[in-house]
Amino acid sequence: MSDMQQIRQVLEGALLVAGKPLSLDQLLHLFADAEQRPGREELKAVLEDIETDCAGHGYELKRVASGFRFQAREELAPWLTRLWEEKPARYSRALLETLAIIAYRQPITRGDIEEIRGVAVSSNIMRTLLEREWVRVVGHRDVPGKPALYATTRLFLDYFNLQKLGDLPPLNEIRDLTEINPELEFEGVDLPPEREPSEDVDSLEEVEADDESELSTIGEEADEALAGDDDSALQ
Amino acid sequence: MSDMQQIRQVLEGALLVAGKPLSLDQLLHLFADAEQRPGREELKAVLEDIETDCAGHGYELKRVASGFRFQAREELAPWLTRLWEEKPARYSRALLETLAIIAYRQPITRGDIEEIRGVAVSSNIMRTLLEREWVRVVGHRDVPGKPALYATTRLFLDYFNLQKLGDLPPLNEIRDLTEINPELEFEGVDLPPEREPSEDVDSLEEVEADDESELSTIGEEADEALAGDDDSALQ
Amino acid sequence: MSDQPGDNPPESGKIEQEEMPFAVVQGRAVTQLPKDLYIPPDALEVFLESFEGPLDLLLYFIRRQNLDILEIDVAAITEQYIKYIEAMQAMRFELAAEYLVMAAMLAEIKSRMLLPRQVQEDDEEADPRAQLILRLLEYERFKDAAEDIDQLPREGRDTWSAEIALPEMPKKVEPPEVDLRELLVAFSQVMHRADMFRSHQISLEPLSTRERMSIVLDRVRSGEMVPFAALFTPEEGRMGVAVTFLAVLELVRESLIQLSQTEMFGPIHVKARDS
Repeated sequence: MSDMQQIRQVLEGALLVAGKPLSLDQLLHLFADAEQRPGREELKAVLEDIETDCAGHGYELKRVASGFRFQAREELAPWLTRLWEEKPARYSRALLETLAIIAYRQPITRGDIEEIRGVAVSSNIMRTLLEREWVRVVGHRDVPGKPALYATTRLFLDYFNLQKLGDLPPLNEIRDLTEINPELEFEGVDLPPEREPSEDVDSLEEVEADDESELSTIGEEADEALAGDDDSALQ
Repeated sequence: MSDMQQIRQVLEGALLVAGKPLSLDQLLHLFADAEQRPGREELKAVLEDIETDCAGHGYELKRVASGFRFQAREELAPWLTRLWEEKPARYSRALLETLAIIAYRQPITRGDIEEIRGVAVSSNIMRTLLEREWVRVVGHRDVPGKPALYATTRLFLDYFNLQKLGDLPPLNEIRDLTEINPELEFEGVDLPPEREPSEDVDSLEEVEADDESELSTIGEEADEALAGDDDSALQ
Repeated sequence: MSDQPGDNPPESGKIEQEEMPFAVVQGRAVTQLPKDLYIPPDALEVFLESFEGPLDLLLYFIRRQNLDILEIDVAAITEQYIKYIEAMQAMRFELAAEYLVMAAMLAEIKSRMLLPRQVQEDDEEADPRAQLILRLLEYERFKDAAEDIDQLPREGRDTWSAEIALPEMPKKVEPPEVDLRELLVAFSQVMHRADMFRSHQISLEPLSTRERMSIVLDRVRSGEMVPFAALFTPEEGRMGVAVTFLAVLELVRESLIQLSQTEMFGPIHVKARDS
């Protein structure tokens, strides 16, 4: 390996893993050995070489205020953004209850909702519902503090495939839901209590045999953890 | 830009910015558009291309348990290590021995580990291994006290640049004792629960990453890892 | 390998010859810790801490004699081990229990060796030496494996993952999906809960009225006066008109809107209340 090639490899490696821009001085500092250390001009030439070679690749060498760094190409943003795409989280029970109360009791103030739920309604929940445009403020009640009156929107009806609010099941039917709830078991309604992985595994053999389901359990837990995080963020 | 070239750029960009291994599924997921999405085989071919092109550069495309990642070449470590003020963590012999026993004998209880090492395993060591997510509890043995059974994780394999447990250096063979030292009465001696090392590792491969369906399995598992953002602890 | 280890007293020349010297002083090999030499307790502690337990210490003794584990003279090793333990105790050094257990076990092995050999009546009773050797062998495998693992290229020591900068990217968050049934269950549960905490039932107006209330409120939201008649849609028919009327009455009752009429039989106007 020629000296030049080695210098080039060191620079490439360093710029890829540093996680921050590296200045010329920092790059020179990589070569502790005085003999091996390239001159500034030599270093710049190698960097130019590296830059040229980026053509046609998914990354480029950028010069920023504090030095040089590799950066993924701007044009790739639409794809790369998917790496961090969060799985749609779940709404909290509190949010769903709030939404349901608004749907059935609109127009309604936050105080009214709190009275029915028996607990405070967080501002985050209201903000989430307003941002999602499922709920809007339709007026203010003429009492001290002029509390906002909330109602559901057209988008709310559209999202739930309803023509009008009257298509929502009447209250007496809803009340029955409480009794039949255990049978419904739809996803996302009642999170199962978190299960310790394979707590029921007793012997070695079973552990190995069970490991497939083990992995999926772990996965689910991770999902739940994620969902939980987002939930709290939403609240 | 041809389709192939675009796919290649997207993969390069994604693998470089992710900061952790990406599974095939995660890479496929970058292409939302069904039309644009490459097939698995196509994807693998592009990855191979990328790998080939790393020759002579300061980085390589490495396949580890949770997927693919770009990493700086190992030979560059003497230079790159200067990027960080802190020396890389050194692990005590006690920790490494415990880790080795778990890796080769999993799933295993703390009592079993102590039996082999002849000395108590400190809680600190187990905590460190669990916190680093190199080891996890996969079950409990059905004996009084229900001791936890420990096994290694994919993160452990990733950390040590391994794809599967089978890539671990083989355990030294235990020699045929009776032949070498017939004088000693080995008969009736309680042999340690000896499973053939190779057999051991085989079954464990299945546990960690079934290599038959390797790519897909690894992909799914890595997705879970992504969801849980397991890597964050290591960074 | 001697089968009669008891013949060799601890200080016998045989053992000394086999031992590797601790040090060479003025050309003479020193094989025993000089009794009059003061060893700082710290140094001993460091020495002990460099062993990962009694098995590790035994392996050290075996290695020091360049012996294969299978060739060891258990009795000789026992002597060394017990001498070591005694030295430690003489230094009033606190020994981990495992070291003492091992000492006891070794002592037991040695005493058994001293007894005349008997035909083994009980087949299940194992040769304790064999047991020990097996444990040593097993431990040594993992001791080696630990060293092997330590040699593996390690993330953050030998290799580093690439992590380059991102271009400007818009952050997009997918909102959660909700199933209507989830909403209904949530409502049923909250109503159920409300029932339990209340003596009176929450009476619900027919939904159509509540919905119409929202619509009317929305119409008058801008604060301007809306003609009363404009709130009605004759095409809806009698029912629709009745619902709107009920909604207006309810809104008035709840002080949400104001009705005003400037003159007798003049047009009625609706206005949001003070907002």
